Amino acid sequence: MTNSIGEIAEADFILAAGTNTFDAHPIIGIKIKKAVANGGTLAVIDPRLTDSAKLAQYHLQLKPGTDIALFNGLANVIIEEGLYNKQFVEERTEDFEAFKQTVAKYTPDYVSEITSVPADVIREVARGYAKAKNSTILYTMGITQHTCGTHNVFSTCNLAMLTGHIGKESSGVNPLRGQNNVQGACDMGALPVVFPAYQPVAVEANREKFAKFWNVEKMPDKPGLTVGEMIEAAGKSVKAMYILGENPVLSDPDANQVMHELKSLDFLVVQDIFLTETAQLADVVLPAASFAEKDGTFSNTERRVQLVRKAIEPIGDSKPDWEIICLVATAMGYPMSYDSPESIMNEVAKVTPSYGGISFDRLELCGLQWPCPTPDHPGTKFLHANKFVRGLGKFNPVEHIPPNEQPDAEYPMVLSTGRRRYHYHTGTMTQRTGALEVFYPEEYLEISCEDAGKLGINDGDKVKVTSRRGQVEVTAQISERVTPGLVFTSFQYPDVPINRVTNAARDPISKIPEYKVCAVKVEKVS
Amino acid sequence: MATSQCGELAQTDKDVALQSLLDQYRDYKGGLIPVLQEAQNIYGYLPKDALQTIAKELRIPFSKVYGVCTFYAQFHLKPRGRNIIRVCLGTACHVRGGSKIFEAAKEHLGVGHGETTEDLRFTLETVACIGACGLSPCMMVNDETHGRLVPKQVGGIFDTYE
Amino acid sequence: MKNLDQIREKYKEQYKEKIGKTRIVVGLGTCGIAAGGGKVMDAIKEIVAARGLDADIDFTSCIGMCYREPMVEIALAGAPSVIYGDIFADNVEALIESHIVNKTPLYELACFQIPGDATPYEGIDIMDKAPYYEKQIRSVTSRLGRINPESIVEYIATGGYEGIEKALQLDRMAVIEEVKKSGLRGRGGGGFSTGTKWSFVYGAQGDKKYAVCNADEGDPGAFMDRSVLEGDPHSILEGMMIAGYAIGADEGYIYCRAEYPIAIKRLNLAIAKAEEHGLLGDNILDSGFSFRIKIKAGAGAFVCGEETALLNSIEGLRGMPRVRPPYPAHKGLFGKPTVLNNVETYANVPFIIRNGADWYAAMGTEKSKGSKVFCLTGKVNNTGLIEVPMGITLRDIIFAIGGGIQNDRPFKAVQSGGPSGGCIPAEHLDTPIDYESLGEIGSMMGSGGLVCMDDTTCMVDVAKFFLNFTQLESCGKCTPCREGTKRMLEILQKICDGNGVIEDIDTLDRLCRVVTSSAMCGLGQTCANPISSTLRYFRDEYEAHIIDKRCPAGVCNALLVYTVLADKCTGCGACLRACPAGAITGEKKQPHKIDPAVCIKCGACIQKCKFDAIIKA
Amino acid sequence: MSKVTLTIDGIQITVPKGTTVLEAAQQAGIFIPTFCHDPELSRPGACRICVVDIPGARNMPASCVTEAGEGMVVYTDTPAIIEARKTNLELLLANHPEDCLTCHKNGNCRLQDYAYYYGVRPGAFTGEKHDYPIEDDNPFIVRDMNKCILCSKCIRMCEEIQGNNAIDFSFRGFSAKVGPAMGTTLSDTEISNCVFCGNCIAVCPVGALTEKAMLGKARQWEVEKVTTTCPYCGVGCQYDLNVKDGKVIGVTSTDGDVNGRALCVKGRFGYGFIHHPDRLTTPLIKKDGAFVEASWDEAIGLVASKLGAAKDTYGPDAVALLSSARVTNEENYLMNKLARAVIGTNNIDHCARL
Repeated sequence: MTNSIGEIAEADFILAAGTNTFDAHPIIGIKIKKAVANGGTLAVIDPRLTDSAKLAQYHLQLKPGTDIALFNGLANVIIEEGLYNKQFVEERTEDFEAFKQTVAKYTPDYVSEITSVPADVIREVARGYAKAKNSTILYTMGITQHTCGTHNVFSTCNLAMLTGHIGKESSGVNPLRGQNNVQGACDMGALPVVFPAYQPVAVEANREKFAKFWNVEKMPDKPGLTVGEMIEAAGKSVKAMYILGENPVLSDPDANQVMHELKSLDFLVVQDIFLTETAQLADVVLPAASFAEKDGTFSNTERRVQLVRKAIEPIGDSKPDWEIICLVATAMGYPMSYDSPESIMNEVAKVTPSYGGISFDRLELCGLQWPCPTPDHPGTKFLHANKFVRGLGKFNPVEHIPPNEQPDAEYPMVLSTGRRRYHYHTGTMTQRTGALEVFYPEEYLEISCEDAGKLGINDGDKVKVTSRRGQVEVTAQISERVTPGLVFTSFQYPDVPINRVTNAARDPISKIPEYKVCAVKVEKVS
Repeated sequence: MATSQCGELAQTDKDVALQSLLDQYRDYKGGLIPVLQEAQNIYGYLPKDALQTIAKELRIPFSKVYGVCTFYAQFHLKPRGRNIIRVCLGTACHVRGGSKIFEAAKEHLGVGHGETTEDLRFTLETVACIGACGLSPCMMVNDETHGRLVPKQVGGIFDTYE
Repeated sequence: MKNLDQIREKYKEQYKEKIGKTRIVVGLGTCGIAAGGGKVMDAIKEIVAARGLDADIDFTSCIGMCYREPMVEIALAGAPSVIYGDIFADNVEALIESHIVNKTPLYELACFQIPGDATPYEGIDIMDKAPYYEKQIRSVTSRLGRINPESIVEYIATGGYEGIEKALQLDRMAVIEEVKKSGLRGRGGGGFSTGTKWSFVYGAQGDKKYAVCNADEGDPGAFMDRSVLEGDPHSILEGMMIAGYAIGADEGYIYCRAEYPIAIKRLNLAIAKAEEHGLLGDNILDSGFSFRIKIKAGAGAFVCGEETALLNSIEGLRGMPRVRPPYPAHKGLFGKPTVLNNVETYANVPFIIRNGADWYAAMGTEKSKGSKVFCLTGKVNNTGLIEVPMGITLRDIIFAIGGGIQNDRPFKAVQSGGPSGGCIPAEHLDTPIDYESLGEIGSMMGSGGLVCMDDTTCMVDVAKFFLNFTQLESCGKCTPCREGTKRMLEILQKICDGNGVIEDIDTLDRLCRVVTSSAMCGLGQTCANPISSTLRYFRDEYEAHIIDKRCPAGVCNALLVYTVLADKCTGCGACLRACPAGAITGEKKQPHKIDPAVCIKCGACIQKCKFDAIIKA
Repeated sequence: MSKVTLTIDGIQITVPKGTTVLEAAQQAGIFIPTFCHDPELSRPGACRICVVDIPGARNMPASCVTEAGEGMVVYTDTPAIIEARKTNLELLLANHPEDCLTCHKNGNCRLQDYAYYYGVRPGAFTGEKHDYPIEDDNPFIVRDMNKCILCSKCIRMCEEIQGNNAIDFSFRGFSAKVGPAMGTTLSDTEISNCVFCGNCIAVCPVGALTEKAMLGKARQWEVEKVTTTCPYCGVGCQYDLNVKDGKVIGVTSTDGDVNGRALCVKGRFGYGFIHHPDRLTTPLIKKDGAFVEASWDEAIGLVASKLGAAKDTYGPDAVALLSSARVTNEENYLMNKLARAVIGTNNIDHCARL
């Protein structure tokens, strides 16, 4: 996030795109509600009538996968009506003219045809967003989980730069992270092309620095594989995998294929707190301690590093992950030992400029938002204050690209997937709480009344969802949340492994799969 | 309000009336109480579904709508009689035997305070004062006030209301 | 600025012409209707039509003599108006026969006359000199029972809207100064200086301001506001307009009890008429001042008489009081500066502006100026609506105006101020009525209900009655009121049931003290007054209930013992046959006996006994 | 900012203008009891337990809503004030169950604390008590409205912080009750709009609202509270793990940087997996298609040799590491180090894309 969570409550205009915030980020949902209660305007871009869409003054219920057109349309109105921030565009950005030319054809009427959002609504939202004192964009997977995900993100940034709604309090572009430490995993270099703090492996100086620091001869310079690529390469170029606390068998698209590929590895080690669907395929399973049994830090979506504190001893013979990793490294001939996570963080601070000032001692008092380069730095509430990290903000003109897989005669409906309020990720934890799964025991497929009528489906019927890749049975729930032609469910129930159906087509830049759109057919199970 | 499978409202005349009432009050500041008053005129009481519609359309939390309904004596969540009898038990009526009038009314109708006769003809209530103290003891039937009552008159008065 | 002169002259002519004809006017205020005025009206129409009489038929509101309702006024062309009382469907024909056909007033039913320019009839009191009106003054109530309240013509013809016309020519602050100088204090009970209140709102910052009229008259025993609303609705509108102009408001709300349907109907009519005449709406009389008034019907909660609860109710919320400060003058309706006055206060304003502050300040006492409207009810002979100068004594009100206690029973107490007020005993009958003196004797002005009580009224029962009321009407927000009223009521019930112990008096005393001092709003802070005032003046009655297990007034059923007086009983057996419980025994022609263990205290025996031989005590 | 100086119980204190008498007293170290006051929520001034004596004021003002004024003199412990507080406590107790022995809040209950402090015993008033059924038809929250003192903190929390408006007052006076519309229960979510965040529990000063799973698990004083970061979504809420005898028995609110006291249903009620019997407690090695328990040495040895063999045979890029968005920064850092420094590959990723 460019900004802090607390700032959302103070925003005058919130443009929430592809985020089911009230279910997936309830505490951020609170801030949105607060902003609305304070008189702010909420516009929600979502094909579904989510709870936040219900609260919104504007619900832009677009056709799945038409976000770029919509954002370009908003930009079009803002430029046409002279509502853009000329000073900001002039002083802080580049490539405006190219952008202007690109969006010129995205008139509200044209965009309305693509998105099915009424042209007047596009105009009103564009004006509202541009004219408000503070406007903030929130987005999550509804924006990123498309084959054009990166371009979707560009289009949100273009809008923010156009209006100068970035680099100041309660204005900005704010992706909301779905998992507790996605931010931290990225920050810490658990990515194929960067060292900690996004220092590219392609840069020789970086490689030298780390080689020296870690006391090895040299660092690999070849870009690594992303998750999807690793799995595709499994059994081919990749022979052994070490999976830590992830469950791709349920969480990754085209799961049948994932399972097949993981099985073809020479060796798979999985380290987790439960014997997940993925762990069941492993050759070795290492029992990890849960968050309650170890010390450490998580970095949240607003870049805030906070302490995790050990409350109880590890269950059974399990060990904290950091201890296990040290054992593996040592056994592989690289002596690795730390007396505590605190000493690991001390090492992190030395090689990670944005974490340079972070220490457990400071975190005892309160969380710190990076960049926090020095021990006396207070942390950073919002980014890009006077200058973008890269210097001038660059407009990236992007064109509407339809989703990879379109409904057709055989697979006439669009399936979209996401999260539920009462569950988390693949349900590994939340299906075992004694409370959450009791209250919300079964997953449903949301289907519009019109489609259900056509297909002879009643509320509560078992249905079969089939795509070119696989099929899943699930209970139908007739719901006003989805429009005709769209069905929705979550990937959080092992009983409904919906990713057997989803499409593994990926965004060419970010490699994110297109979870939000795939073509399916839905039939009643007789 | 019954909803058919696809969410179109299977509307009764009353539901239509409620919708047009809500259209008038959608942007009206502080419109909840007048809406409830008029909705009660439409339905004779405040059915749950109507309250839920009102909450949704006026964008007022249902809990708050219910809180308002139960705060004010005027609102009723159960069906009521065609004729509402309010026996005054105000100070003046009290000292002049208002409770005897109330007893007589109860006996005549066979229902207690706040109750409705089976044929939905009468609902019997008490009221703290109807401001006709000079004529105490008194009561109101619908909007009509009857004063200087004696218990044996009560039945005869009720008989004039269908 | 435009003025109303032309319209006024025209309406005066119309009005003069109207009252110059033979006419019959029926009082159709709520009390008139309650007493059967509607049927009288129907009968009059029928008779006039059947006989082909040349008489206009009209209606008016309550003139205040509730004890003589239904009332009918008859005036022959060029002759005095005679106001008759106790006119029913069965004597109305005789009345018309006598007064209109035979041109002779029906003396035995005549209450008083208003001669105007005509020669008075002999043998009928002139209004000002009639015993009921002699000690009254008629200012706020001057149009009540005298004009058709649904006619703007008659309002304007009788000086209506002269106040706003005059105010609009003054500087806003000058209007406030005038109200301040008049000494007018809030008639809703609090007694705060109206002009000072307005000056706070005048000075408050706000892009919008409101003038709100509290017409949620909820005190049992009070109907002053209702009478004014029904009888002279335009005066409220005019008073609010003047307030709105003075403080800088362009919108007003009247919060009126839903139990007053006639008042609401007439107010709506008055608003429509005023708008038609350009007296409400944009740019009133070309002065640049715009003002609109909306009516909000209350929904049945006494606490909404409390000003902040009332504001919440207008906003569509539960009528729970708000914490003060901020006061409504700074943060009132919808968070905007708001002036809140009750009906009677607003009704006074046009008169003050029209006649000047000095005229007003000449009435009343040093600290309490002007007149006050009271509702005289309970066990007094002449019940009704009265307007008296501040400073008059209770004795004058109850005995001179009210004609004393019914059936010549002894006066015991008068309850003033409704559930917030207290019971005033005979020893204070000579107290001059004003805000301060009523407070000193443990009661309060309140809105102006005066409920008279005689020796058959049990003061513990009265306290219980009021606590039952406040307990049901407590909003429940603050602890002392919500829980305290409940426990006070339970203790009073216990005492009335004969289960009281002497410590209960101390407990009540303590609860009165704590609830009064620590409750949040006016309702809570005053709800103990009925107990504390009766404890102060009638402690012996409490003690009789607790120690002697006796209700001196013979009211508390559980404590009553029915006994047959042997010397009066003739042994007729009527009581024995009437007793549903079989508690009475006795041989024929021998004195009977009542078994107290069996007696259910229904009182049937007393009603049957022709010899006053059964007593309860 | 302008300042005002006032005297409370003879102690002079200077505070910024706008400070309430209650806040000023707290700053001066003077105790004033409160039920309905909460610094984060709006101020109804309703419970009246915090009343004080300010000579010249009408009645007894509630200190939580009375602004400190220049030269103001305040007394917090006059006999009249003590009498008012005691009586109001007696009134509350008169309509409160006397089951402190088995109440979950015992030891952390304001009503109990103040009754103790002022020496108030139940029984001063007899009479009607509420007899509402206890609401426990959901797996998260138990509502016992007989214990409710109507301070309305839960209502305000739900409205002002959580924004769900699941509950409000209904009825009035002695019959006033806190609950969802139509008198239904929270689990009727179509009506209640409740999302079971349990934030109402966090502000309840008495035992009216409790975490269902914590009932009967520990007395208040037996619990050790460990502040930590929630392991679910990316917001990073802070909360307290409640630990007794080495077991996590519940989650309660603390004051987090991001979330304050607010949590969501997963954070507050989703901790049960920690002690779930399915937890892996020992390393497993698959032999002939079935897992068998193994020692750490055995398992680590096997992992190291297999990863080493793949690296040696096919080169470092034949090994791929999938790190985790669920584990700590330190652990991700070590995975990154393991991949790059130990194995020598950039094949490291995690599922940031989900």
